[in-house]
Amino acid sequence: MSKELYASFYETMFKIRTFEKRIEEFSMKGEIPGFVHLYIGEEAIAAGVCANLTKSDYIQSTHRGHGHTIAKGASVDKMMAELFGKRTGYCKGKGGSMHIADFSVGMLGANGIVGGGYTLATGAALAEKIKKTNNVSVVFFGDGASNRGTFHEALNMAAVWKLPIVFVCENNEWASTTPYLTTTSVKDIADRAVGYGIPGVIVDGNDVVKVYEESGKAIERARRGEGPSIVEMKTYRIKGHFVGDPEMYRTEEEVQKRFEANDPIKRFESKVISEGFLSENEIKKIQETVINEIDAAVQFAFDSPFPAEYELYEDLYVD
Amino acid sequence: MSKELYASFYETMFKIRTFEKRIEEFSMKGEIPGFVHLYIGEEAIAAGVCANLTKSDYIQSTHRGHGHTIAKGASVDKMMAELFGKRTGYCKGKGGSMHIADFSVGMLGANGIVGGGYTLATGAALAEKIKKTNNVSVVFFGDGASNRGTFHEALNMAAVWKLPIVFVCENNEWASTTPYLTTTSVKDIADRAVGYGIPGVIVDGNDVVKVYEESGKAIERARRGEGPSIVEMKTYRIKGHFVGDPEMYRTEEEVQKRFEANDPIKRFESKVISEGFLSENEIKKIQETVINEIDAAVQFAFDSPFPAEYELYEDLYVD
Amino acid sequence: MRKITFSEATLEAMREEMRRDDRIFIMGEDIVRQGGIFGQFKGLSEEFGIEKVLDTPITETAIIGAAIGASLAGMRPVADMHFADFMGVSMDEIFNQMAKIRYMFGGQTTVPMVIRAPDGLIRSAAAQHSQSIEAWFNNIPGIKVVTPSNPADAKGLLKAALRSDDPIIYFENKDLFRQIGEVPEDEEYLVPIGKAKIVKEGTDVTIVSYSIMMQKALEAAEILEAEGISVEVIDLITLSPFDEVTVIESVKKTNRLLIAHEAVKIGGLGGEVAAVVAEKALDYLDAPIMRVGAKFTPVPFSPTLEEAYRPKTKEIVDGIKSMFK
Amino acid sequence: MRKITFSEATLEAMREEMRRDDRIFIMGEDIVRQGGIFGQFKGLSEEFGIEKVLDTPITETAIIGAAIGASLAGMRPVADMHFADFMGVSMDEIFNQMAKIRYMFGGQTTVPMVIRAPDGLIRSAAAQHSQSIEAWFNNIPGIKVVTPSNPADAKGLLKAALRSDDPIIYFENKDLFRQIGEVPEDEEYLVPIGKAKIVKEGTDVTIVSYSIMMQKALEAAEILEAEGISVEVIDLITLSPFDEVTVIESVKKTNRLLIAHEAVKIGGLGGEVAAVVAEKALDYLDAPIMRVGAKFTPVPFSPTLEEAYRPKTKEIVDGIKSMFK
Ligand SMILES: Cc1ncc(C[n+]2csc(CCOP(=O)(O)OP(=O)(O)O)c2C)c(N)n1
Ligand SMILES: Cc1ncc(C[n+]2csc(CCOP(=O)(O)OP(=O)(O)O)c2C)c(N)n1
Ligand SMILES: [Mg+2]
Ligand SMILES: [Mg+2]
Repeated sequence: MSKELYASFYETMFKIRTFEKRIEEFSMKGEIPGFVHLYIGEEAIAAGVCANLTKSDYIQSTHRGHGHTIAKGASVDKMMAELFGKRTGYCKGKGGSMHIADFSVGMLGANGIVGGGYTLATGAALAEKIKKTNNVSVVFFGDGASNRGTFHEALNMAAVWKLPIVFVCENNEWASTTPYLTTTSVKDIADRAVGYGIPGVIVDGNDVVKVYEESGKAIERARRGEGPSIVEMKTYRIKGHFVGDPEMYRTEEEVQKRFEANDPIKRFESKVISEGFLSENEIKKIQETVINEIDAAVQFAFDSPFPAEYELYEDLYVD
Repeated sequence: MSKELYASFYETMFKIRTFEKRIEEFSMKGEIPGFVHLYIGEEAIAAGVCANLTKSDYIQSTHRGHGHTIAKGASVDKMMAELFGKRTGYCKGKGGSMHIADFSVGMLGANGIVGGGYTLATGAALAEKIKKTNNVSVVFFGDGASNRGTFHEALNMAAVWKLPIVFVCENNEWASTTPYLTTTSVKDIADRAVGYGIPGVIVDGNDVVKVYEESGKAIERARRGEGPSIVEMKTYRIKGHFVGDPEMYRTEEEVQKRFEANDPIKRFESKVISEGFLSENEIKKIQETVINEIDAAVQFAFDSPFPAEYELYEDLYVD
Repeated sequence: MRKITFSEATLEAMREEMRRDDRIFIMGEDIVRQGGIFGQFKGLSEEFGIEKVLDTPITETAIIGAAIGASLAGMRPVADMHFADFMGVSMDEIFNQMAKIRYMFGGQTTVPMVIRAPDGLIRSAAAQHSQSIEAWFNNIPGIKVVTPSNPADAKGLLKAALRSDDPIIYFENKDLFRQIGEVPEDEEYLVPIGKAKIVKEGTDVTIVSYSIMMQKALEAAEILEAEGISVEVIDLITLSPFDEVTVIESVKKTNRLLIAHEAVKIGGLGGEVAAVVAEKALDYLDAPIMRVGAKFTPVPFSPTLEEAYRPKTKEIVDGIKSMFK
Repeated sequence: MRKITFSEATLEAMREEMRRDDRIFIMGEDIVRQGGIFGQFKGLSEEFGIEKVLDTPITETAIIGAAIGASLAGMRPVADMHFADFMGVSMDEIFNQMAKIRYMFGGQTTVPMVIRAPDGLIRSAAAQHSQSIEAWFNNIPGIKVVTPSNPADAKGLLKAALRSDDPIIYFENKDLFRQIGEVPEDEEYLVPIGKAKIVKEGTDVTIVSYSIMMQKALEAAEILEAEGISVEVIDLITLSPFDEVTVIESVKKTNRLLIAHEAVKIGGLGGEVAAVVAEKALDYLDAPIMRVGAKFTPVPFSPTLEEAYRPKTKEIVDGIKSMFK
């Protein structure tokens, strides 16, 4: 692996973290409206997976979609503006956090419907197969989402038609207030691959290099026309389910213990430094650039106008 | 196994076969209205499975439900009347073939929605668990139905709550005009059990004794509170998908070959005779009794009146 | 009378009815540990145990399907939908099974269950978490649809639903959950299903409304009264099948009708109410029948757009004033 | 002009448009080997290959979801629902994704897809295979809903749908498939979406109808004309958003309105049409607005009950006659 790749992993993860921290702050203050779900602690997954993709590949995201959007290459300016509900945002203020999307980079949308993305991603993969390109489609989903019927329908369809798609599970052990094992009949969601005759692998989702490598194999397999895989990333949800969640179902202590031991960014930082890929100085520099970029995004969002009333009627029908 | 049990297997299978042949005849002539799906060739499954059940156990059936209904102990008079659309039928003529049901024997309904029964059966099992009875619930489903999202949702829920339910797949290799392997990502649907951490077994669905024994184990397991299983019955659809199906997708020859080699009734007949459980005379007698019963049912249906217009408004709301 | 929130009122209804009838149980997402997103299930799992208060997987299809199956097996389930927006996931179960089972099986069984469905706009929850979809169900025979507009009705109506033998959808507006009001302590306080309520009598115009929009209806009535227009306000309460008689009698008296709901105006329930009146009381009408509802777009996220989308008191007032020109 | 069946007309539309635009492909159950239950896809898999004509698993959710996804990736999918009754299975995809994607993503994309949904009563197919559910979609902004009433429109309207960049639901009545009629061979024969058609001019009363019910509307018109009542008959064609102007202009001329559809009357599309007229043309009305539709029950199986359920020509005739009393 190259130094550039490592630097880019770091940059992406740090950008997501920084973005999310600012979002948390503005959401807490009520300046960002609507429901906001943070990706803090899971950055390695989006960063690692998307590093295998080009702009002509697709991703389908979840309600927890900022990380995926950033990793796929979206502009943080337009993201930030969207989250503030401004007309300069990706969706002109019509979408917000749960409906962030950037079609220009193949990011087909966050989704407010848990499990809503599987079949859409499958359709995008089908389109590429019909068009005979070698683009792939990746769908992110949570442990909770793995129990939706759409999981089954999409996987069966993708497997039977050998579509170029990868199902990336972000198993963060929680579905809102519910520990996943109380509602999910298997410990490892990757086990479900057996039911579709496809590979299912388990990956340390807080190790960006492992994420990159293992999802990369599944993505390459899909590109070669060999069909779908499930790649299960083991991780942990550090923040409340949404900003403002009173988290009555677990202790702060428990969470902090998990985080300290396993913060994907800290882990990667020590690794790259100890292995000599990046110096502390280089890391600092990345950090500074990113912070400036996010600050500028915040400024852009602040400076942008809210949509006007007449805009309500735009973008409904084409014809 | 006792002689009585074997006699009852034979009687049930022969009753289903005889019933279905008469139905086919009347449906072809247009005297029975609506869509009719025949169970011919799959009799061993309903007969074998339901022999493990009492009237306080439940079954949920499919669009191909006559066999299940008979095996669960419904009256052929009321079934026949229902299929003819008469007011003396189980559903007062409101249901017909795809909505035949006999709640008095725990037969909770055929279902015109493929895969519509899984979650209902799961709910019935949940009710029994809450009530702390040891009743079980059995849901029949086809190979085609195994791809519906409801399969996944119900199995996950049943497994995680360890509900007293058995999922009986009738893999007859066809879903309407479509060979199941062209739309189903696994050869053995029982393999999908892995995804729910439950047992999945494969059974020769044309061998009524094997069906009885293997489904019996799963049913007893469920009764003991150990949770659900998938039991996959391998069989073959002998008749067209529905009465009147032009069957442009396969040859009559192919079908006849499969049937002759594997007619569950003929197979069982030779077995019981060669093993000395029943004499040819005893079999004849069973046949005569059944034929008389079905003839009487036809007469009952013929003699019964159609519902009157005012009955349209009955049975909608209770309050 | 003591005052409690709408959310507490529904909780009280659940608690009282679950104590009274041990066939009632409840299933939904995030109700055990969190007690529901709006606190509407708080403490139920402690009192009734997790056998009767079940946290389900994220599977709306199975939640509704299992509720139906359990009702066939003699229980009286309550299925929580989290957000009414998710009912599309279980639409097949709702309209092809729940609504039809009693009828298509010739009355062999009842399907006594309640679907609880929090609906409506709430703080920029956007396109998939803000909808009011009650109109669909008016075209589906076999279901009853009800919705309260205040804490007292929230309790009495939920209790009535829990005692009914028919399958019932109970829409509860998300923004109403925190509203406070007087609620009877009487355990036999029931709001009858199928009856509309004349909340305010008047002689010049009838406003038919329900759920949160009742507040704007009453607000508008007050403004209009100040200007000398006497307004009768009807809370529909049961949306399907709705109480035609009360509406028609009122219009025969006032000769004018406006229907207001938060749901999208076009294709909304207001159309059905208007059509019934235009068929059965046309001769009594002295002015066009008007409807106020949300604009014909998905629910937008941005606060400015959400506000533009939302139906307003002013539209009711202006609509009614135009009837007198 | 040569005569072909409604089913062949839709097949011709598919064939011509698939030849014209290679982004069009089709997915559904039992279309490859059987060519559709009503023969409406016969021969397409042979001509366009099974890459473009796909037999799906029994997964209506994935069929619609995949069609949406493919449309986002630049294709123009057609999703066949087998029976409109199964749309409940994919309702979430239809109303929370298909209808909203363009809007909630601020116009970043189009969702050019067509859902084909055979609906209506057919020979005792009973509760779950006979329904007409178009009314639901009128309350869902972001979808267009169309339905033809004859073979020529079946072709021209499907072609227009296939060329549209908006997501379209194309309801096609099951009993119409075998009907024969004149169909233009012109490949540019398109029936415009959004426009109603005055099929028969008249001066005394307007009947608004669509799909198979148009036949009864025209039958009723003939009977009434014989009795001296001049009837204008409008085929709505596009059900959502529907062509208000044509309807209102007609009512302003005839001063009377009856709406007829095979779907359940209560909560049906007729309510919306009636409400629009009662708001925008009340002063022109000389009689109550009447509606004819199916009875308020699930579809019963027995032929006698199905007949009782079905809306009839006589109801239209009697309804209109009562307007002149
Ligand atoms: C169909 C549907 N049901 C329920 C919800 C409410 N909901 C939003 S997020 C969530 C939990 C999702 O858990 P998981 O899939 O594990 O993702 P995570 O939040 O852990 O990233 C729930 C229940 C929803 N948005 N959509
Ligand atoms: C939800 C739904 N989709 C499609 C259909 C149409 N349909 C009826 S039976 C059938 C095939 C079922 O195949 P399978 O489950 O294998 O059962 P089998 O007919 O072989 O017994 C189909 C597609 C339906 N009734 N319901
Ligand atoms: Mg999770
Ligand atoms: Mg089959």
